[in-house]
This record gives sequence, C-alpha cells and structure tokens, in this order.
Amino acid sequence: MRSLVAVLTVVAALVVVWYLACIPMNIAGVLVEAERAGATVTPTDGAERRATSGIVLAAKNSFAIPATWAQERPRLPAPDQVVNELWKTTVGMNITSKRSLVYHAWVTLSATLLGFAIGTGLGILLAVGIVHSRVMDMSVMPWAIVSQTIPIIALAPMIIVVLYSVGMQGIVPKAVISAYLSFFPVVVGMVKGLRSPDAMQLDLLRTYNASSAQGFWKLRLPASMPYLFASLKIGISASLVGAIVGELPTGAVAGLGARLLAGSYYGQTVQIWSALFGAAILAACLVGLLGLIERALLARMGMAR
Amino acid sequence: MTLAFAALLVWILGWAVNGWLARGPMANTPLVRLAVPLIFGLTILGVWELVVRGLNVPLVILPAPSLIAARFAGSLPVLWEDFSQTILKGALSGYVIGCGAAFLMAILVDRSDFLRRGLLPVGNFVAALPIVGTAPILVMWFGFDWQSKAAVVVVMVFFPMLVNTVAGLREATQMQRDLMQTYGASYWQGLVKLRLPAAMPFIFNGLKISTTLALIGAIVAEFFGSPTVGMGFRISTSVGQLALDMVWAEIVVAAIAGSVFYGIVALAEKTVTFWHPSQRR
Amino acid sequence: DSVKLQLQWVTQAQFAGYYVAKDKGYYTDENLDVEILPGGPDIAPPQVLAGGGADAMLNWMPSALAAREKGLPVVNIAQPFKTSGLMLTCWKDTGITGPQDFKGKTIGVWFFGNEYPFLSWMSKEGIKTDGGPDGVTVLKQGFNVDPLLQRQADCISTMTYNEYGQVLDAGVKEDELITFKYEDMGVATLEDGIYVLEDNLKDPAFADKMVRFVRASMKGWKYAEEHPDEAAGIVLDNDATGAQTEAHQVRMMGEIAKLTAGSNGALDEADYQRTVDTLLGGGSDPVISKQPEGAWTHQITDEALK
Amino acid sequence: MSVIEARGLNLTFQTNDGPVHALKDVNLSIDRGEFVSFIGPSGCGKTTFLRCIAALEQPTGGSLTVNGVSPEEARRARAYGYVFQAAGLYPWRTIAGNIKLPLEIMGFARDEQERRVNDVLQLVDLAGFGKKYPWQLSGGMQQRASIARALAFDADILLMDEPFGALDEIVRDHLNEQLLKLWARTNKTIGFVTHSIPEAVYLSTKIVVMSPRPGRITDVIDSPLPSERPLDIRDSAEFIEIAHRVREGLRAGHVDE
Amino acid sequence: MSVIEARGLNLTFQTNDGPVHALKDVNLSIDRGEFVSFIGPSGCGKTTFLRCIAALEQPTGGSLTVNGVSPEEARRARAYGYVFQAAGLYPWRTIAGNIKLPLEIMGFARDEQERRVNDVLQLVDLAGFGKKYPWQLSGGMQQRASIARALAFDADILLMDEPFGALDEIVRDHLNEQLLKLWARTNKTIGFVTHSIPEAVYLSTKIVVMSPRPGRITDVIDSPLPSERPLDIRDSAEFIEIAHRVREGLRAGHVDE
Ligand SMILES: Nc1ncnc2c1ncn2[C@@H]1O[C@H](COP(=O)(O)OP(=O)(O)OP(=O)(O)O)[C@@H](O)[C@H]1O
Ligand SMILES: Nc1ncnc2c1ncn2[C@@H]1O[C@H](COP(=O)(O)OP(=O)(O)OP(=O)(O)O)[C@@H](O)[C@H]1O
Ligand SMILES: [Mg+2]
Ligand SMILES: [Mg+2]
Repeated sequence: MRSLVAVLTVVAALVVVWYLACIPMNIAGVLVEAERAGATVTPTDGAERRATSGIVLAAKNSFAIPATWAQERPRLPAPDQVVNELWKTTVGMNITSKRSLVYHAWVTLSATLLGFAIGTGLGILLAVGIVHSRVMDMSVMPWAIVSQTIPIIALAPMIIVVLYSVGMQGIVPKAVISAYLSFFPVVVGMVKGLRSPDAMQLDLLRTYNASSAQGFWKLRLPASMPYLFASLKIGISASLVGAIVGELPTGAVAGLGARLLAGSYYGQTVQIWSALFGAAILAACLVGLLGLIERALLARMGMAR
Repeated sequence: MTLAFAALLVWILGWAVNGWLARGPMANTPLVRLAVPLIFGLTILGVWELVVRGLNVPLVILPAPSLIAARFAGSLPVLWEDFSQTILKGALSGYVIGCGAAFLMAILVDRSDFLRRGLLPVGNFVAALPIVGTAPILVMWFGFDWQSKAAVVVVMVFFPMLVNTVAGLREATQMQRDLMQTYGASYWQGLVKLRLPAAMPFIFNGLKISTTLALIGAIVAEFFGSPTVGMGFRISTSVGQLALDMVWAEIVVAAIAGSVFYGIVALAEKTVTFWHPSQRR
Repeated sequence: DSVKLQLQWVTQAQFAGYYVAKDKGYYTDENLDVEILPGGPDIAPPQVLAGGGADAMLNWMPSALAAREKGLPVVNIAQPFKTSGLMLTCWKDTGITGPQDFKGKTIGVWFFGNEYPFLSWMSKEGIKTDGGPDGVTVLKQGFNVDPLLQRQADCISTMTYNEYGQVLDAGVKEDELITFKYEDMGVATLEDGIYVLEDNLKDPAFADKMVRFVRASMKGWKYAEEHPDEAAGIVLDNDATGAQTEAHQVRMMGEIAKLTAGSNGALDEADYQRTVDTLLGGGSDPVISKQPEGAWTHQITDEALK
Repeated sequence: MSVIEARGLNLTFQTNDGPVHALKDVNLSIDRGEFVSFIGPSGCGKTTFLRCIAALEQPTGGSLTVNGVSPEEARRARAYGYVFQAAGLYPWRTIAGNIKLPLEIMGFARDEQERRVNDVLQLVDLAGFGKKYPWQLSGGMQQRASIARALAFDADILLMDEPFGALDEIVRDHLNEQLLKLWARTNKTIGFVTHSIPEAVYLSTKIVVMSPRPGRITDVIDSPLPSERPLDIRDSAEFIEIAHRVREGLRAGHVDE
Repeated sequence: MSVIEARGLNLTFQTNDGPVHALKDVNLSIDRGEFVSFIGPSGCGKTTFLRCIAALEQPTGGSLTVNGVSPEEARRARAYGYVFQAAGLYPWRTIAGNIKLPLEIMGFARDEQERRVNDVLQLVDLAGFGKKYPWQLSGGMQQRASIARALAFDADILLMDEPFGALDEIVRDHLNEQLLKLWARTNKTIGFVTHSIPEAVYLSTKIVVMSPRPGRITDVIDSPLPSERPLDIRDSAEFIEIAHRVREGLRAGHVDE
C-alpha cells in the first residue's frame, strides 16, 4: 500500500517533468507550424530561431506552449498522446486487426516465449553440465561471458540469413536470437543455485550413500529454485528484447519491433513511443507473471515465509 | 567431407586435452586455469575453419577464421578508428556518466525510503524499454555523433547500476549499523565508513553488468544513424557490402574490448573488495 | 512451382507490381506459388540469395555489381524500373545551389549498398567525403527524414516516391527546398532489378520458372501503373505492420508508376553501361574495379516477352 | 548513584503476526561500577533490554534514564561501548583499523588514535596483530578485537551481548578471567548477556534472570562472591549454590519447551 | 567387540599455506554400544576424525576399520547416521519430508517410510509436527528433528558433531536427558563432539580429550558414572572430579591461545 502511494507519487512527478520537457523539445517545430499558419513568432528569422534555445523560445512565444503537447509528429510526444495512442491501439481496436498493438504484442510474445523456453532449457542444461563437469566449468564459463560482449544486433541479420538457408523462417529465427540473449542470465543464476547447497548438506547425502542423480533431484535442484527465478526474471526481459531485435531485419513483418521500425521509418513518434511502452508493459507483465509463479511454487515447496 | 571429419577429430582432441588438464594435478594453477578456456576457444576456431572449408560454406554467409584474422590484421587503422569512436568516445563516456549519475542517485534514493519504494519499480519499468526503440529517439535528440551513443549507454547502464547500488547500500548488517549508532556517528560518517565499503561488492556487480551493456549499447545505437566511422556503422555497412570478414573482424574487436573492459573492472573489484569472501577463495 | 522473392525493404508501393501479380492471380495463372519476403534494415538480399533463402531478389544494380565482385555471381534477369528515383534534398537557406556548394556541408546518405551512387557522384565532382573542410561530412542516415527536419543535416537522400513526400508531409514547402535528382545529374544507376544466382540459371527448369515469374510480375507492374489506387490498396492489405497510411501509399504508387513507365522488363543495355561507367568513375575508391562480365542477361526477358 | 534506571519499562513490537511483548514492566537499577549479567531463555528480551539502554530501540512505555538523562542523549554523549554477539568487525579494515573506527568518528587526534589502539591491543593480548584482517584471525581473537574496539574510546558503560557465545570453553574461561581483570582495573559499569549459568555467576555482581512471553525479570540475584575471583572459585559451595538458584529461576520460566 | 578401530591414523590437509596436520597418530577403539564424547579446543581435529569414520574424509596414513571393513564400505552399507552442528534441515521439505529423505534415497517402501517417520517423531517428542516446515519450529525442535532424521534408517552408528552447540542451556539439558534415554533404549554406538565439559561428562561412557597442532588424542577417560543419570548427578563429587580431569586435560593442550 505504502509502495503504491510512493510509486504513484514518483510517476506523477515524472509525468509533470515530462510535460515540462515537451515545451523546449517541441517548441521549435510548433513555431514553424505556427508561422506557416500565419501567426507572428519571435524571432521572426528562421536561422536566428535555430540558434536560440528551446527554453528562451518558449518564454518569448508563450502562446504556442499548449501546442507543444498536441503536435502530430513531435520530437517528444506528451504523455497523454502516448496513452491515447496506446488506448486506441489496444482497447479501441479489434485485436485481430493488424493495426492493433495487441496483435503485434502477441506476435512478439510468441517468439519471446519460444526463445525463452529454448534459452532457459539450454541455460539449465549448460548449468547442470558446468556444475557436474570440471572441464565444462573451466572451458565454457569464460566464453559464456565473452559471448555476451558480442552485440547481438550485429549478429541478428546473419543468424537470420543462416537459418533462412536451412529453411527456417518466421518465428524460429526470432526465437533463436531471443534464446541467445536469455540463456546467459539463466546459466549464471542456475550455476550459482545448483552450487548453493553447502558442504554440510552435500555431506549429509554422502552419509546416505546417495547417487549424484539423487543429489541433483533431492538437493541441488530444489535449492536452486530461488536463484532460478531471479535469473528467469532477467532472462525473460532479455528474451523480449531479443525477439524485438530479431524483428527488425526479418523484414518488419509484424510484432512490436516492426511497429517501432515502421514508426521510425515514417517519423510517427507517437507510434514509436506507444510501441516502446507496449514493450515495457509486456516485459513488466511477464516478470510479474514469473513472480506469481515463483510465489506459488515456493509456497508449495514451503520456502516462502 | 574429410575436412568435416577432421573437425570432429579436432573437437574430440581439444576436449580430451582439456579433460586431462582439468582433472590433472595442476588443475588449480593459474596457468592451467588460463590454458583450458584458451584451448577450448582454439578448438572451436579449428572446428569452425574446417567445417567452413569442408562444407564449402559461401564466404558471404560465414567466413573462415583465417580470413577474418587476415582482414583483422590488414585493417588495423580502420578498426582502431572505429574502436576509438565507438568505445573510447561513445561507450566510455556514457559508462562514466551513467554509472556516476546512478551512483549519486542511489545515495539520494537511499536516504528516503519513500523515494526508494517509488523509484525502483519505475526504474525497472524504464529499464525494460528495449534499446532498439530508445536508440532512434536518442539519435534524433542528440545528433549523429558519439554524443547520442553516449546517451544510449547512459540510459542502458543507469538502472542496473542504480538498483545494484541501492541494494548494496542496504547491505550493511543491522549489527554493523547499530555499531555506528552507538558511536553516535553522523549520516555521512555512516555512509563513508560503513555503507559505502559494504556496498562495494554490489557496486562492482553493477559496474560489471554495465560494461557489456555499454559496449552493446554504443554499437547498436550506431545502427540507427552515425557518422561514417564507428564499429556499429562498419558492421552494418559491411553487411550491406557483403564484406563478412570485416563484420567478423569488428565483432572480434568488440569481444576483445568487452573482455578487457570486463577484466579491468573485475581486477579493480578484486583489489577493492579483497575482503569479501567471494574474493578470498 | 514455388518462388521466393526477397524484397529490399518493408512492404510498400515500391513493390506494388509483385503484390498485384500475386493478388490478381497472375502468378497462379503461370502455375507459380510466389512467396514475397519483405526486407528491412540490416538484411542484405544478396546474402539471403547466397544462403538459399530466396530464389530471386530485388536489388539496386550498384549493390548487385559489388556483390558480384565479392564473388557472389548474381545476374540481372529483368529490370522493371527504368528510371532512378534517387535524389538529394537540401534546405535552400543553406545557400546550396549546385553540387559545388556541397563543400563543408553535412549530407545524410543511406548505406547498406545504397551509398554507391552517392560516392560515385561525389568523386565525379571531385568532392572528398572524409569530413574535411573542403569535403562533405557524411552521415549514415536512418530510416526517416528527421535529420533534415531537425537540421542535423543540410541535405539528405530521398526517393521521389517516399521520403520526399514525407518531407512535404512535415509541413515543409517545396520552395524551401532544393533537390538534385541523380537522373538529372547524369549519375543515375539502375534500381530495383530482379536478380538470381548465375548457377541456378543454367538449370532449364529454374530458367523456365523465372520466365513465368518475370512475365507475371511485369503484368502486375503494368496493371499497377494503370490502376494506382487499386494497387495501393493491395499493398496496404499486404502490410502486416498496419502502420502504412492509404494517402501515403497512393502517392507513392503514383510516383513509382513514373519510374517503371517505359520498361517492359528487359534491361536496356545503355542504362546498364551508364550505371557501370558511373560506378567505375568512383575515383580513388571506386565501387567496382573492373568492367563486370555477364552481370545481366536477356535470356529470361526474351523468353518472357515473346 | 544509579547509572541505569528502568521504571515500568515496556516494549511491544508490532509484527505481522500481531504484537510481541518483548519487555513487560521491567524495573531495574544499576549502580556505577556494577557488573550485571542478564540470563534467560531465548527470546526473553535480553538483547532488547540492552538495545533500549543503548537507545537502539525505543521503549513503548515506562521510563529509562542513563546517567540521569535519556538513553538518546547519553548515546550522543558517547557513553556506550557495545559488543555484539558476533564480533562484527568490518572486513575491509584491519584489526587496528577496526579499533580506530570509533576514534575516527569521534574525532580523536591521529597520534592519540595510534596510542589508544596500541593500548587496547595490549589489553586484550593482541599486540602485533593490528595489521591483520579479521578473517585472518581465529574466532576468539576476533571477539577480543571487538572488545578492544568497544574499550578504545573509554566509554562509561560497556554493554556486551553474548560476546563469548561462539567460543569454546577454554578460550571462554580465559576471556572471562581477562574481562574480570579489566573491569577491576577500569571500574566501568558492565551489562552482560549470556546463556551460560557458570559464566553469569562467575562474572557478575548482580544476576538478572529473565523469562519470556512476555519478557520480564523474574529474579535479581546479588552475588556474595568476593571481587577477587580465581577460576576455581567455580568449584566452591557458594558458587554452586548461586548457580543452583539461577538454574531454578531459569527452569521456572522454561516450562513450555 | 570393537566397532571402530583406529590405528596410527594420520590426516594432513594440503593448503595454500602449506600442510595442516589435522590428525596425528590417533589410536582409538570404540566398542559396540559405547557413548564416546570428543572434546578439545577449536581446530584439534574432532570434526575431522568424525568425518574420517564416516568416510567423508580420506586419512593419509594409518588404518581405520568400521565393523571390520573400511569406512567406505561401511558407508555403502549405510552404517551411519550423521547429525551436523546446525540442524541442516531442507527448508523445502516438511519435518516428515526431511526425515523421509534418507528413506527415499535408500529405497524403503512407501508405507514403511510412513511407519518409520511416525516412530522416530514419537521418539524425539515431535509427534504432530510432521507437517510443519523447519522454520516454523524453534531451534531445539529443529535439532531434534535432525536427530530423528539420523535415527530413521536405523544405522548402527550415530555420529553427532556439536549437535547442541547453538542452543541455550536449559533446552540443552533437556535434550541431553532425552539423548541419554534414547541411547539406553536403542543401544546404538554414539560418537559425540562437544565443547562443553559438563555435557561430555554427563553423557559419555568414554571421553576423548584432544589437542591441536597437530591434532592428537591427549587423554581417554572412562567414565565411572552409572548408566542411570538424573540431571542433578552433575552436582555429585564424582561428576565434578571427572569434569576437573577433563578440564585439566584441555588446559594442557591450550597453552598457546
Ligand atoms: N525488531 C523486532 N521486531 C519484532 N520482534 C522482535 C524484534 N526484535 C526482537 N523481537 C522479538 O522480541 C522478543 C525478544 O527478543 P530478544 O532478541 O530481546 O531476545 P533474547 O533474549 O536476546 O533472545 P536470544 O537469547 O535468542 O538472543 C522475541 O520474541 C523476538 O522475536
Ligand atoms: N578441508 C580442509 N582443508 C584444509 N584444512 C582443513 C580442512 N578441514 C579442516 N582443516 C583444518 O584441520 C584442522 C582440524 O579441523 P577440524 O574441523 O577437525 O577441527 P575441530 O576440532 O572440529 O574444530 P571446531 O571445534 O572449531 O569445530 C584445523 O586446523 C582446520 O583448519
Ligand atoms: Mg539476543
Ligand atoms: Mg568441528
């Protein structure tokens, strides 16, 4: 409850700052439009205006301020414009329509989930290997770190082309990229988690003469659950970013990435921002969902207090 | 086909050598710790080379490592120019500004429970904004040169750093805080003598995460508009020119730069947080 | 028979002929099942072709010739676009009146294979592109016209059918701008040709498939030229992003029609030679270093236009 | 004169499971120079009471004065040296650095700091270990360092919360002996929490027996033992008798486990 | 017949700072049904010796047999119930689930599992707590659950490493009493590590005093106390005398701290 009030306060403050920022950001464009519409603006000379800062322009042309919040293609759209667009393209539209953000979110989401599943599966397998094999630990782990320094967007087109050439199109290439981004946090978290049982707990199993499979299922795996979920939450947002990145070169067919691209291509700032927020909201929902699953699972396991 | 078969052999051989090293009596010496991943890397390169040659993979799909190395060696001036534009100017300045701002913000936020509760969820939300959406906007705002790349990096590293630092500042145990109280220490004394040192492992965690983010951010941002220099610029135009060897040479630069950057931060971490159990072995 | 066609960019009226042919059943009439793969930033159609992800691609000739020099033997089998739509659009108030005024200015250029005509032109004019005081500063322009509107560049690359309209849409009046058409500057290069891999062409079955494909596509183009509004509608139906607007596509279709007019699909050798000469004239940094051999063929169009 | 004076002290924690009555109606007065032990089962409020004295916890009722002023004011006047159950040394500082910490905070001159650090290191038998880091020392040595830290700035009142809980019996005996000597020498007022009956009896001039739910004082035993106490005083009949009385008091408050 | 037989046992750990001689020339034989306590200062090798018996550590010299075979074989025959210092219950399993863990691993039938869990819960006075999670229980109850876990599969030998170290004196007394009763009933062989002299004396038939650097046995004391031992046997002269002997033995090995 207290958190909610705090969050709302911060959001409100940010919104106010945002509205204020719109004024200097957009004033120059607004003045050009106003001038074309026949209004007199100061300074009248375009070149001189360009050399003047946005704040000064706003002060000299206060009549134009309201217009900075209602431009059609602003540099910085006002919050209500973004919210309006979001509303219009989600609730206000049939979700099967290609103009509906929900449709595009679904396209991205399906790639995200597939990629997340692949990445998580791979990450867990790798982590199991690393924990159980010293060779893998010593040789693979450093390269896993290096792999994260490679800019994925540089690889994305190539991954897609390579997958094209073996006949994979559509959702799979996107999912592969999203898996590439999500596997790393899972590996790191899972290795940590599988190693979290202390020596005493492992020794206990040895006194029972338990096999290493029994040790895995009865000790390491349950002990790793909190770590797994912490990294799953990071992994799923990474997955989403991966799916969006994968949508750019695949031809911007559909999905949030395509919306971003098309918006950017046609200078539709409001559309970019709404797609951007759509993506962030989607990420928040996915993380929230994982949080719920975590709570339920840990409660069933008796680890939630 | 024979080459592909040789690739399999190389793989098995590399793996066997590593297995022998890792299980051997020297397994814990620094030399072996370095050698094992290196051998693994070399094995992969060997397999790659042999597979590409053996299966006649077209150059424009995947060049062999030897070609990439040749291109790397032959383009050092260009690579250096791109490196200094993207990494030294874009990534580093963004990294310093972003991490610095996040650090100061964290100290502010930490003073007020209200701010912390309010800001962190919002911060997490903002951090989820995908870079491919924010980068074009920032390029539009800050122009085509490295400033906009730095801005992208700032946006990318700010929240991971903030979250880690805030968590770190709360890391001091109740007992350690109480001790400060019994001394009647002021807020700043408590901050400098207790909470900052205790936060160091977390701060470094944030700094480490931020290194790779900074690199990726600066390179990716160049895809959305840049002058005619920079690693991202080179990668994207080289793909268009089908100069895949150049693309991979830049990726090698990125990987080396990333690893070195990460290594430096990790080294700094080792000296600063020498006292932390994780650094003590 | 199935054909995969790799476009250079996202679905828009620039590719109307193919969408029309598909929509109107021209491909089906030829017994073809055509899949149109939209492109996007950072995906190189020659690469897709090389990887076997597509049977044919659309490409600008400079990029295709460069790929050929890189060892990827692509061949032009048809050239539906007769005229180039590429322009450089500048603010008039920067004082630019002709190419000689470019020195010291900032110019936005598309890369990814589209930079070749510009570089050739500049070297023909003797202007350096390294950002020095007596050269031009080149920016890698993004997907839109913002660099011009935001005054980050003095000039940007535009296409007659697309970006130029966007600049006007933003409220800029034509008399505030000065525009240089590559066509008028004598540095025009061929755009949007249909290319396939040389080896594939030796296979008679493939060649036959391409004949039918080109025939149906040209039929689509000619239909689109005559019915621009309907063609724009078809493109819109095929746009999966839902971001395109009708007005924009209708106008684009109108401009595109001007570029395809005059082409029956067969490559005009003179145009080809002019393109090659322009590219070879690239001075110190030419796009291609030698006269290409076998970069085009009339084999398909001869058959298709019979 | 009484240094610490609690009258009808109450402290209730509000928790998710409802209020916890950690201290109920606690009355106690401690004179200057006394060595007072607090003993009682887990959760009876020993720690809480010590924390109230050091103004680390705010009582919800009753009155508590230290040196005639409120604990808060006493804390500002730096009246307390507090030793926690675990040594709680800062791992990023050397032993000497840890001991210097309160001195830095209180603004002692640099050479004065050095002098005091050396003095207290000597006092707790750690001379020569100043440059080591905490994790390089055994548990017993760490605990001694933490006592040195509490002694360094010469606070009037020394509060110790199970300082020897983690140590083995022999080390513990040894530290007990040293603590007694130190107390005799400096004449500080000491509040000392322990779980060990012999320890409480051996050290204290006054033993406070507490019992939980709600936390309250069930018995206050003034020790008749002489101030000179060799270790084998623990085998004396007097000692055993007091120990017995403490044990009875404890058992009474312990019916439910 | 001797269940555990160590002859000239040596164990050296190789560490970064050079070798650590954790056990040197240890000779000891333990008969069936004995209750043996190990006592000694920190680092003298008590834990290490227990771990050697349970085949968790490999001796570097000498011989050690358990039931006439090697510890390794004895472990495979599941001869040990081991109770660690901390309760070490798995937080994601209920108390019953924790006790069931070894039974599952050893492949007991399902209804046999249930039966045994109920039996041992009864034995340690925790009937009715099977469905609770560890953190819902007090420390003393957790420790009893961990003992129940070690008892569930009826190992011959029970090894306990400071099982009551973290508990307060009253709870500890109570558990000591119960442990003695249990031992009397089941007639297991018990190896028990402790830091507390009274605890060692109260529980054992044999007290092994150890001393560190290198870890070795300095004294083995056979207790003359009767097997029936009420708590107040601790005030008896006999008890005090043994305790005194143990303390002397300990002090001898403790000169350096
Ligand atoms: N911050 C707190 N919030 C809520 N309850 C608390 C808090 N601190 C202590 N308590 C409760 O107050 C009671 C007394 O706690 P306290 O720590 O003083 O016991 P103690 O006598 O020191 O026990 P121990 O011997 O285990 O240290 C306990 O029931 C405890 O759970
Ligand atoms: N795995 C190990 N590697 C290196 N040295 C070890 C290891 N385990 C124990 N030692 C060393 O062996 C010696 C004996 O240790 P051990 O744990 O048996 O002592 P202990 O008697 O159980 O002490 P405590 O009472 O503190 O538990 C110590 O000096 C310890 O530092
Ligand atoms: Mg306490
Ligand atoms: Mg031990």
